Amino acid sequence: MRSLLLRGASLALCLAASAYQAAAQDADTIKIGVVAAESGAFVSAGHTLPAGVGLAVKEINDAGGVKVGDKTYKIELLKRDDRTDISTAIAATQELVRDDKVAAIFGSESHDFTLAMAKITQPAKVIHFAGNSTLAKVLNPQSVAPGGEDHYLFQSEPQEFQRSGSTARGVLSLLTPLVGHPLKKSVVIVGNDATGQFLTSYYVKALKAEGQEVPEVISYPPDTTDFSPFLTRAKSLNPDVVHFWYNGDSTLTALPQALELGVAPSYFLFGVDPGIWKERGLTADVPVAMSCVPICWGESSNANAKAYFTNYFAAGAPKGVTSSVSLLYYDYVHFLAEAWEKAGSLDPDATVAALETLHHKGVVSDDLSFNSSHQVTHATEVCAAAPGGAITCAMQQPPADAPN
Amino acid sequence: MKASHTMKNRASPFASLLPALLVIGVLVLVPALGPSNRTLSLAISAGINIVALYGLAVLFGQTGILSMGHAALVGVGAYVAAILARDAGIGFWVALPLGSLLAAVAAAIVGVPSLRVSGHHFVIMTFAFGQLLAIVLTNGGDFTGAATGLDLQLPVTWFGRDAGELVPYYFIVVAFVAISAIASWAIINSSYGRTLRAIRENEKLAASLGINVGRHKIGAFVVSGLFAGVSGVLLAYFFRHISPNQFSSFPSIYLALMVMIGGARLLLGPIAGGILVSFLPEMLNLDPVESRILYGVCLIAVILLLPNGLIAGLLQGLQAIVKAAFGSRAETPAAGANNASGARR
Amino acid sequence: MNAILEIRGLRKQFGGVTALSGVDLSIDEGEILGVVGPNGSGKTTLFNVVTGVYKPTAGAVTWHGRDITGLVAHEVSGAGIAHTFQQAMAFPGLPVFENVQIACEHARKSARPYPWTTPDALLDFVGLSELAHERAGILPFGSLRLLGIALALATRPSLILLDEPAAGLNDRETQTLVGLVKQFPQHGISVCVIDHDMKLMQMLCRRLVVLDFGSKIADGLIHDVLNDPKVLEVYLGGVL
Amino acid sequence: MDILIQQVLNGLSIASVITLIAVGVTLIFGLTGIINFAHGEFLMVGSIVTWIAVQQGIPFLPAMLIAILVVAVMGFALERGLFQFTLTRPTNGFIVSLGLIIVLQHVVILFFGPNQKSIPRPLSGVWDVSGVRIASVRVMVILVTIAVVAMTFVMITRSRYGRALRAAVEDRDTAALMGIPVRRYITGVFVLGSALAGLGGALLIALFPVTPFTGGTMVMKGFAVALMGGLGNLTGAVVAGLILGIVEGFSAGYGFSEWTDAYSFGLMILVLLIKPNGLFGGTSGPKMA
Repeated sequence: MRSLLLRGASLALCLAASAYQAAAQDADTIKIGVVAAESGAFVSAGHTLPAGVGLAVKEINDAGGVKVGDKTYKIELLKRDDRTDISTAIAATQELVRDDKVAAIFGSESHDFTLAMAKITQPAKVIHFAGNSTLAKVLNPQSVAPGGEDHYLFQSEPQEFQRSGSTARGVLSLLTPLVGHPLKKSVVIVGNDATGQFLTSYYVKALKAEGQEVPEVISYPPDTTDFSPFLTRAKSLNPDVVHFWYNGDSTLTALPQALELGVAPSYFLFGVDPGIWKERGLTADVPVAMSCVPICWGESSNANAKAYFTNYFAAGAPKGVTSSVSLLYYDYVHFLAEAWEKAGSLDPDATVAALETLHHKGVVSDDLSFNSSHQVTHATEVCAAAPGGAITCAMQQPPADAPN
Repeated sequence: MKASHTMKNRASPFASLLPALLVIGVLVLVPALGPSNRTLSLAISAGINIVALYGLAVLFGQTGILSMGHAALVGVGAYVAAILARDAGIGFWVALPLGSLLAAVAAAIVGVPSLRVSGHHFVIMTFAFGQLLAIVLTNGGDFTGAATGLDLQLPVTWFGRDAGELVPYYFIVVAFVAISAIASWAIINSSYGRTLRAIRENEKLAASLGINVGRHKIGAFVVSGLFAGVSGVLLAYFFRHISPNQFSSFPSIYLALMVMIGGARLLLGPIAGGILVSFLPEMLNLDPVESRILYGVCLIAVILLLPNGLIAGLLQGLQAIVKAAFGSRAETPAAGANNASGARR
Repeated sequence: MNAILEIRGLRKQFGGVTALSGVDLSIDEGEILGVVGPNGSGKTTLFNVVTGVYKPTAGAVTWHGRDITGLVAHEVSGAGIAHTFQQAMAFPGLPVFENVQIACEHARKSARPYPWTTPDALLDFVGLSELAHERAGILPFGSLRLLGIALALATRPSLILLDEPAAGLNDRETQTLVGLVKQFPQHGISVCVIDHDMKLMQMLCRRLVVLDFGSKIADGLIHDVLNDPKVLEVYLGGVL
Repeated sequence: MDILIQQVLNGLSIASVITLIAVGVTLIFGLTGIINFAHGEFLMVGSIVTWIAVQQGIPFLPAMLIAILVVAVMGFALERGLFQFTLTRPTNGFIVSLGLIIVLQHVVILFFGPNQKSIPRPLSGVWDVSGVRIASVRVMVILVTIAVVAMTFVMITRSRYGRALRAAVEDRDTAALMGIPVRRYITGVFVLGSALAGLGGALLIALFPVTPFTGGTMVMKGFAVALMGGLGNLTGAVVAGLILGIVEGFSAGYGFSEWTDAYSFGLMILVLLIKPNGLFGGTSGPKMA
């Protein structure tokens, strides 16, 4: 049973050989990299990044490539698996930035990996797109200004007050007619991790701005499976709406338990796609609202969403709760290509200037643009499933400015 | 098979230091061989782990106490470095001793229960300590940066010159690996080391010979904390962003895995374990999921083929491995196989 | 002869069971005292209380006039009272030389000159020099017993307690052991042998204490004690 | 008032899932001396097998039996193939189980994808007793757990096989001398523990959706309960499971919810400090050093 291969492998390792990296330099290709969890615990969120970016790169190359100045370049995509391990994410970023000399990096799916990666990409003037809402903690007009420490960093998710504002408005406007009476009291149930803490601080403000009374935010340990005690606690506050944030898997674990316990007359599931709702044949005897990051693949009022997701799933990506996260990266590959064409050069500073001024027609919205903190602004899609049936979706425009 | 000795017969103790210095000499040459930045970055991460592993080797290898909370001690070092940098502007070189000391204090606190609770019950208790620390950091509000964690802006300088880049930082880490190896060699060959081994081998007899077992156990934890604290500061200044889940249960379990697979009782064990677990995945570049499967299989293969760990396996020499029939393995009375002998087939 | 170790009214209870019910005992300097009694007589409990393994329920233990009642194991050793174990313990994974080296490194500072201060001297004394580099775990039983003696001596005691030292030894090994123990008093080490092997006691001890059901039933010269009717009754059929 | 009763019921339901895992762990860990950290992944495989069977249209009960069988056979193969070589050095068994965690998780991802899997609830009825909601599926889980634990308890303590087993744990050599086929018993208990994991997996996916990584987090609580109760001690596992379930239920329900896990880990440290060998005292398990 003992194969020599294994014994040879284990002995070879002991000599601690260092791997040589021969980077084939090719004249007319631009290299871009994507770092994401393709294995390990975050694979369910991570696999969507290479899938989304890969699709965009294929489309650009099939359409002949990117015309920059007088030359046309093909894009070469380098995929790196961070194995849900920060050391590997950092090593992959060093490799892409220093060995492969990529022009841009997309990733990663977890906020602390991204922040560590930014410490490598920014000094090296590598344009870095990431869909973590918590980037807002480091992005501000000063830090993204030329010479600032995050001049080349872009957050491909809307500013949290905008997303929360439009989501809160969308949820309440869709649920009220279905519930039949005005909704006055909301309870938020959220996973106690970085994203959960960050999002709820804005979402609660947004709910209050919509006139909701929010007696409590119940946060649970991220790997919880049995939600019944948290849900019973929520029930004791007899809310009109229970809002589940933010991890789709946890939310879909909690919902059946909430329905059993009869916690509230209506629910909102952040990060759950109607596609999953239908695929799993989920039903509820009360109205349930859903919103997707950034738009839904199962049911959408957005015209180009259907075409995108058909291609996306056709390319082999599994249908999952997080499939729509791919759009936080797909649109911005095209956006970047357009910026290169407008800037007429691959120079990082010229490209950033173009990115800061362009209004790109993407799948998520016809008018994608970055604000003065390098954060994108676009509407959010909220859907609602009436008891036992029809799902209606609507795009919600973000509020103009942050609630106090 | 003749038993291999961890200690050469009456040869001077330096004999056991030589191979470690040789390996560290090779590690110093690595940057000159023109490795890719990816390899260099992984080597730095491995080096940072190895420093912590030397602490765990003192605790588990010498004193026989396994801890599943060692990464939490590394976390204490890392957070001390980040908080000192943020609130007091204290830089890398001053943060090192402070981080190390505070991690040692935390280690002593984790060690106190070891006087009452032992074996697996204690392992699960250290696991619980690791989880508790992660929860405290997550709910620590602005002071600990809550779940988002802390950034670390201060540069690393070496006599005024920036040492934060990959190659200079690699040398700093290798220097600390060397210091750790020499320090733990000194411990192993000192009367302190012998006292720890006495406790590992037979606590009751050790006490009857005048050894204050309780005090020395806490001492072993403090020493392991010192190493872990240094590793934490090195980590914080390399990752530049730290968050609670980098120091909770699975990182601790992985540290235990590394020290065991390398060989916890041998000077080269931590280096071998750290390098193997970090670079084994690099050797398997198939599809990500398939390479993880092969990685798991390799871990199992290595520990089943080399039951005393990598280094002891190498020490026994290649022929021994080929010759030993797979089925009826001759009981190798090498260091460590002292518990109840398993039932024969 | 002045007593160096005095035990007054020593009681030890485990829940309802009384293992020792008020034992008085003293060991004089330079003496080899024997303590005998059938199994369950409280010998081992007495041994464990003096060596700091158990805390006594009542009574006092004084050592050179100092009250050492309730000291823990390593403090007792530090005070100068060493002991061997019934099941001949060693540090199995470590070489024999290192076993003794560890004990030497924890020897107490004693003003008096001491004959065995290095591992080599001790190994020569007990005759284990050529096994110095073997792992202690693979030593035959007899050698383990001798190693136990070497470890106890290494701590530079002035009193050594031997718990069934000859158990499991053949006659030749027992003779060797007796030869070693007889030399202890000349080096200022008093001895207390705890066993139920009367033959061994006759070879070693001048004075004998007999325990039965946790109390002392005889204490005197070995010749007188062996003819004491109470002792005979306890050892009815015992080989004299 | 109904909220309080509801929280007690919730605590019972959490307790039953944790106890089922803990019984498997305490059997294997306590009575065979094999440190199998991959017990959580055995559970996950049980869930996935149930999910596959239900996808093929097989009703829940037969699907559960298939899951028990498959995981039991897997346990047998892994014990024969891997764990038997680590009996003399249990810490190597720990490393083998770490390797197994990665292998089992990623084999499932390879064939069935990383996403969450769920099955329609086998029993969907929910009784409403004056405001207190009792889900029939949770009652089923509690009842099955009680039945299984009782059956295992009888087998371990009353039967000849059980007594011989506990002797084997105390001292393998002496047990072997007394003619107890120690080797076969260790395999037997490992397979029994695996079967329990298969059953636990089936019940788990009946309650909650499962991902390839659900096993990992569940098993740590199982280890905690097994050790709190006393290794190899079934009563201990049940009582400690109940305590942890109730504490978790009430801390989540009434305490500071974000500190829920802190309460259960804090409780465990406390119990072990007071009773170093667990509440009911068990074997000290395989030697670690």
